[in-house]
Amino acid sequence: MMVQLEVNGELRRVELVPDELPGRLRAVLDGEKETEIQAHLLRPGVLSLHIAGKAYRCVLEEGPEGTVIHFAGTRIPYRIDDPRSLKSRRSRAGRHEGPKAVTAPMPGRVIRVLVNKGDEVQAHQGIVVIEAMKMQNELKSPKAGRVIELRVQPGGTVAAGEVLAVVD
Amino acid sequence: MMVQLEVNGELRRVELVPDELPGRLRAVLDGEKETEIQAHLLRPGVLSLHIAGKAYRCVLEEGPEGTVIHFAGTRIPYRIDDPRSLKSRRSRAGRHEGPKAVTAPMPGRVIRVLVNKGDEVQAHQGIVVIEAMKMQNELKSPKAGRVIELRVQPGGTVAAGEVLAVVD
Amino acid sequence: MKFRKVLIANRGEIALRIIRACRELGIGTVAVYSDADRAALHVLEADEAYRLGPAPAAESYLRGNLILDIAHKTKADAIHPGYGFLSENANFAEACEKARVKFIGPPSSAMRALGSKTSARQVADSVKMPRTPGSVKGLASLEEAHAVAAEIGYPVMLKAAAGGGGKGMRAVFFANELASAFAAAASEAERAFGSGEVYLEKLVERPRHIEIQVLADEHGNCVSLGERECSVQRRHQKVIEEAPSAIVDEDLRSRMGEAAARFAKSAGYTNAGTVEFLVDEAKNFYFLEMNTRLQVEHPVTELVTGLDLVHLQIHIAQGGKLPFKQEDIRLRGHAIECRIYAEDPENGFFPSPGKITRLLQPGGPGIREDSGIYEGWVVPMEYDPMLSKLVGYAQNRNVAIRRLLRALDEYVIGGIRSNLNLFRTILRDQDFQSARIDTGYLDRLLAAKTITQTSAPEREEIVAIAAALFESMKPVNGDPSNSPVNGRTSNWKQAARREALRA
Amino acid sequence: MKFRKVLIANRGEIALRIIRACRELGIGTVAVYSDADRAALHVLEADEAYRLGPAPAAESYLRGNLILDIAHKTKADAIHPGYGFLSENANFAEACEKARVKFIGPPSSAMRALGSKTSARQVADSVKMPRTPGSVKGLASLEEAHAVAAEIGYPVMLKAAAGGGGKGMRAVFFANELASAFAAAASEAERAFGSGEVYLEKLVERPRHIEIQVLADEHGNCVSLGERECSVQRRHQKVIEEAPSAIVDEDLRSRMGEAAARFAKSAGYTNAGTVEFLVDEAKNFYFLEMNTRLQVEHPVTELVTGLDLVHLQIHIAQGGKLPFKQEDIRLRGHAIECRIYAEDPENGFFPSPGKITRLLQPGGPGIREDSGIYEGWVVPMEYDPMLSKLVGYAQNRNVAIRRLLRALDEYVIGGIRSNLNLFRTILRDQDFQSARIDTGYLDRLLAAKTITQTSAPEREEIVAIAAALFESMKPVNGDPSNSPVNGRTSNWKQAARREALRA
Repeated sequence: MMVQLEVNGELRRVELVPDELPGRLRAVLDGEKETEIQAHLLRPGVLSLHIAGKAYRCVLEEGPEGTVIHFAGTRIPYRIDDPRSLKSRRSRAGRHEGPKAVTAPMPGRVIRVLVNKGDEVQAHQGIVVIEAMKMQNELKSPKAGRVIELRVQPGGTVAAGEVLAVVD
Repeated sequence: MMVQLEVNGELRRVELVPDELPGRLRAVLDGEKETEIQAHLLRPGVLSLHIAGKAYRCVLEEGPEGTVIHFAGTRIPYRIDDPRSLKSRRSRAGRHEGPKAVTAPMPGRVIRVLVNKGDEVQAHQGIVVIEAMKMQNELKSPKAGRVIELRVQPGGTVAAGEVLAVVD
Repeated sequence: MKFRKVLIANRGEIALRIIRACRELGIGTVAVYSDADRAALHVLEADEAYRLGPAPAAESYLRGNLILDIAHKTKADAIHPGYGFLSENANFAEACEKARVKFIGPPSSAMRALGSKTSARQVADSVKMPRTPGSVKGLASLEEAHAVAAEIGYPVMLKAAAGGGGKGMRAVFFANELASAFAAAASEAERAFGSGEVYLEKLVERPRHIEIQVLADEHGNCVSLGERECSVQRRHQKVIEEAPSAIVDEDLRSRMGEAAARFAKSAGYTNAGTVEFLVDEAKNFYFLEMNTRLQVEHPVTELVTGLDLVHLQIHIAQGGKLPFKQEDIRLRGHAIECRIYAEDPENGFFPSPGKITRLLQPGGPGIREDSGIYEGWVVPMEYDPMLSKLVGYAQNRNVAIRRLLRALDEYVIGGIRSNLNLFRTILRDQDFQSARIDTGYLDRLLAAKTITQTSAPEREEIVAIAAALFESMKPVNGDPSNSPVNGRTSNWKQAARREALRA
Repeated sequence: MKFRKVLIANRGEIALRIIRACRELGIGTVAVYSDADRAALHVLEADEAYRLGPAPAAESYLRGNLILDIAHKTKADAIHPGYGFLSENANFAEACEKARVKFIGPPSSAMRALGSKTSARQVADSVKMPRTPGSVKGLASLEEAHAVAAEIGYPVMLKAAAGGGGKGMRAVFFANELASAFAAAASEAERAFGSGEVYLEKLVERPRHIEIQVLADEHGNCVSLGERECSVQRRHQKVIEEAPSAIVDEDLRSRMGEAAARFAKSAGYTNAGTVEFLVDEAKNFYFLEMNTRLQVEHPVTELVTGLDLVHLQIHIAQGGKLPFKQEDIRLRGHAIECRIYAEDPENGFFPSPGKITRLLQPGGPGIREDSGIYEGWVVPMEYDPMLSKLVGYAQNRNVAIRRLLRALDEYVIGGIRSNLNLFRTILRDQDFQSARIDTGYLDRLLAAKTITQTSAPEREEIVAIAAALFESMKPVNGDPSNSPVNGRTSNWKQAARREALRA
């Protein structure tokens, strides 16, 4: 089977060619690099890969911000590159133009809203202050522009990954 | 909802009456005894019950021999009393007459078969010897009678719970 | 008097740790919990559990009267406050005394005498314990502040008398900064602790934070259990603690221990407590404050002394005598504790509450983990972000560091962010490895290097393949049974079905 | 010479434990595995992993030549054999020596001298180490057996020279039983070990099994690390081990330790080893045999000495000198190990391999668990039934016992049977608690009481309710969303979906 994904922002094409032996396969990366692989799922989310004698532990994390693989002490996010998904199209379109969202990195309570809809803001200007775990955190604008959307008011609670405002 | 079960061989009728608050309910046991309960599932198979201030941890085990609940250091087997299931009918019919199976308590290899089909055997007479984990274990007849079925031969492997012979 | 039942007025890892100790001593346990903690392990493992109220601490874990009511209702003989919440609340301790429920900690009188930093400094003087030069009561006015500062000389430190955690604290290097700093510190203290009282002391440059664990019974015996070094701090918050300290020798240890024990006894202190000191580059030590409770970092002392501090707290609270003398205390090996937090060091240390969707915890020889988390647990947004205390013990400091690095590689926390990589960075840092640390060490390190993970192209290739394999197992991407990954089917289920048909 | 890479020629908890030690020392690891172990943790955690063959040990973990080939292919400097499998195979050790791959253990010559019980008894005589009266070589004939037995007096014990685990062993109380016992022991030994050589020794009544851990470097230094008592045995198999022994005082400890070290040195022994003794009621000790490898029960020695034996094994194999002297060894506290097996004590101790469908492992202060299991792991039927070593450490024996009982209550193993209840029974037994134990203790206890779990009506009522609630969550029994159980929904998924729609 062929899987298209975005790993750490990079587009990747992985072709998986099963072998007759269970757990053995060939993987073709980006249409060129071919490797012999042994794959075994120990328990949901915990995958043991053997490639040329080397053993690797790959752990899948599914969370509000999407899918991440924990590998050798690093978290590497990936997303299946699904043409139906707006995200993918946008990511292919390039991340650097168009409106950008101010999203909550964690759940919490809105303490203060520092701007009004329609305001002109600078990049890194504070937009909203959220409190979680006894700490107040100022969320900043990802870019210079105008606040075209403002979805929260003081006292409200927000979920991780929730869009609080949009700047264009 | 009403649930009929067999707990440790005893028939039980449990009626669950949800409360408007999540996790709170009343349980009516065998149509008489009523208790206020707070139930919370921490993760699959791990249930926290609060009854009259007391806290209980109930852990569900699903295995080849059926369902078991681990509670305060004891394993208590239960089976949902499903009229469609032959087991249930038979258990209601009473466990003590009729043909009885010699089943493998664990997976292993058949080392020796000590009887032939048609043999008369005594209760607790050895029927099959199975090796697992470097130990040989003699499986004995559950009752006196005749071997009416013999499903294994030396060298074969058996799964846990598998029927090896039937004595009538 | 032996306790039959103890109520644990706390949550998280410390509540679970106290429940375990009680069980080992044959004592029944009563847990209390807020709505955010119904699924917490301390609620699961206790013999009894009672709801306090909604998630915010003020409506749950800080409700002393309700907690006392529950203690009465459940016939609990004693209350263990853990750390934080009500643990240093003298009024609550007094209420317990009046209600004849044993508060497992010092008497409220000792708590009051040592609770305020200014009055504690007066006690220090009374027993000739070295402290930083400066005032021993609140500053009445800016003029007084100027006078004291001039007398002891700049740089100076403004501190809140009721303070803690760096709030209401200001370093002042020149006289012309004093006025604004004084106003700022006072108002910050007012907001944080409801008391604007601030005092002034000489600023110790590049100090180490070294504290002494003391244990006092109710028969006048008091011993010290060696020191803990807690110099690795971020914004005045401890991040790593260890025992022993690399710079404390037998002589300094006994002098600090003796001073700490004398100090505690003079205030009629009982049970477990910690006397905190600053130590300067010349190894002079200055009294900082006393924590009148069990510390978060007590495990490192347990590992090097071989003692169980919670067992001993209960023994003392039951009226028992200390089962050993000062000379019986022997330190062996080295222990280091990492405070694993739900925060994102790669992104401004943003807190990261939420559901733990994946959890692989480390193990093996010399690794102790005190935690109250599990896969599926939702870390509440209302409390501090501590997930776990990962402690490494070994025959020496160097091996303890490598053991912790090994454990960190086994550790996976998914669904929320954690500061695991912060500890990888610190434990690999040359200065930390050679114990060149002071309370400014970590802030300097973080200013110099940001906590980023090392990425490499071949890693991303392996991850791309792993990602593709995970996707191949999802029904939405086709038939999982066509996935080349092995090990997805459980082999007993078929057997069970086979058997069911036959039976 | 520092190792860059070590091949671990073993499986299960000990392979994982050795991998962890190597990682802590900065040494690369190569795991080997059979088809039954592809999903084992030692295969997951190693840096490299190579298949040996099908599940049976003869086709995998016992294939010394293949393992040496892999060591060459991977450029491993050394092989750690763990325990069991090839660990006491002198031919394999010699093959490693010839192949210039360091065998982490004694030289093959020492292994040979001490491997056979009869030759080991000769070595014991050469260093004047007390041993049980009897023959020091195989019995040539029944006549010789009669002569020896008559000389030392009945009761006597027939033992296989190559023996172990109680095979080829017979107790003989009267002369007229000797003939049949001799024949039976010899043929059993022949079958089990391929050698029918048996010898005869005086039977010690109600002996305690007490062993001494020794460490010898390759520079002629040898120290003893105190004793372990392993008297709690079932059919000559150790079930519980502890350190120190309740009956060994400083004087006995030093005499036994000194004898053990002298014995090991005399045979040119190096690395870690264990000298086993029987101790009679008068506290006389008699040499039993030497185990020329790391023992299953080594953790209890690590906990009371504060040392890491695997680190030290590697240090010694690298040519390092022992980093301490005999007088530096100090024992502190008490440690007890329970061997958690996949067997059913309520049903004739039937082995119980299969899939672990549910696993809750204990934790907390003073609990160390060495295991290689996880929820979902399928325990193979081809190897010994050990699942885990649960070790409790505390300031004294009494607290260690209560700590283990607490941990056993936290422990749940589902899907297969385990002997957790066996340990509840032993640890609660009066005789065990007062250390009135000998090698016959457990068999007597099991004859007296069967391991059954206490059941009570109210328990069954709670379980009935719990069962109904579990069933209410199963789709087959209706809509799970109608289940009154709380906590089933994960709250981030909706948020994620919400977000996805918006993005």
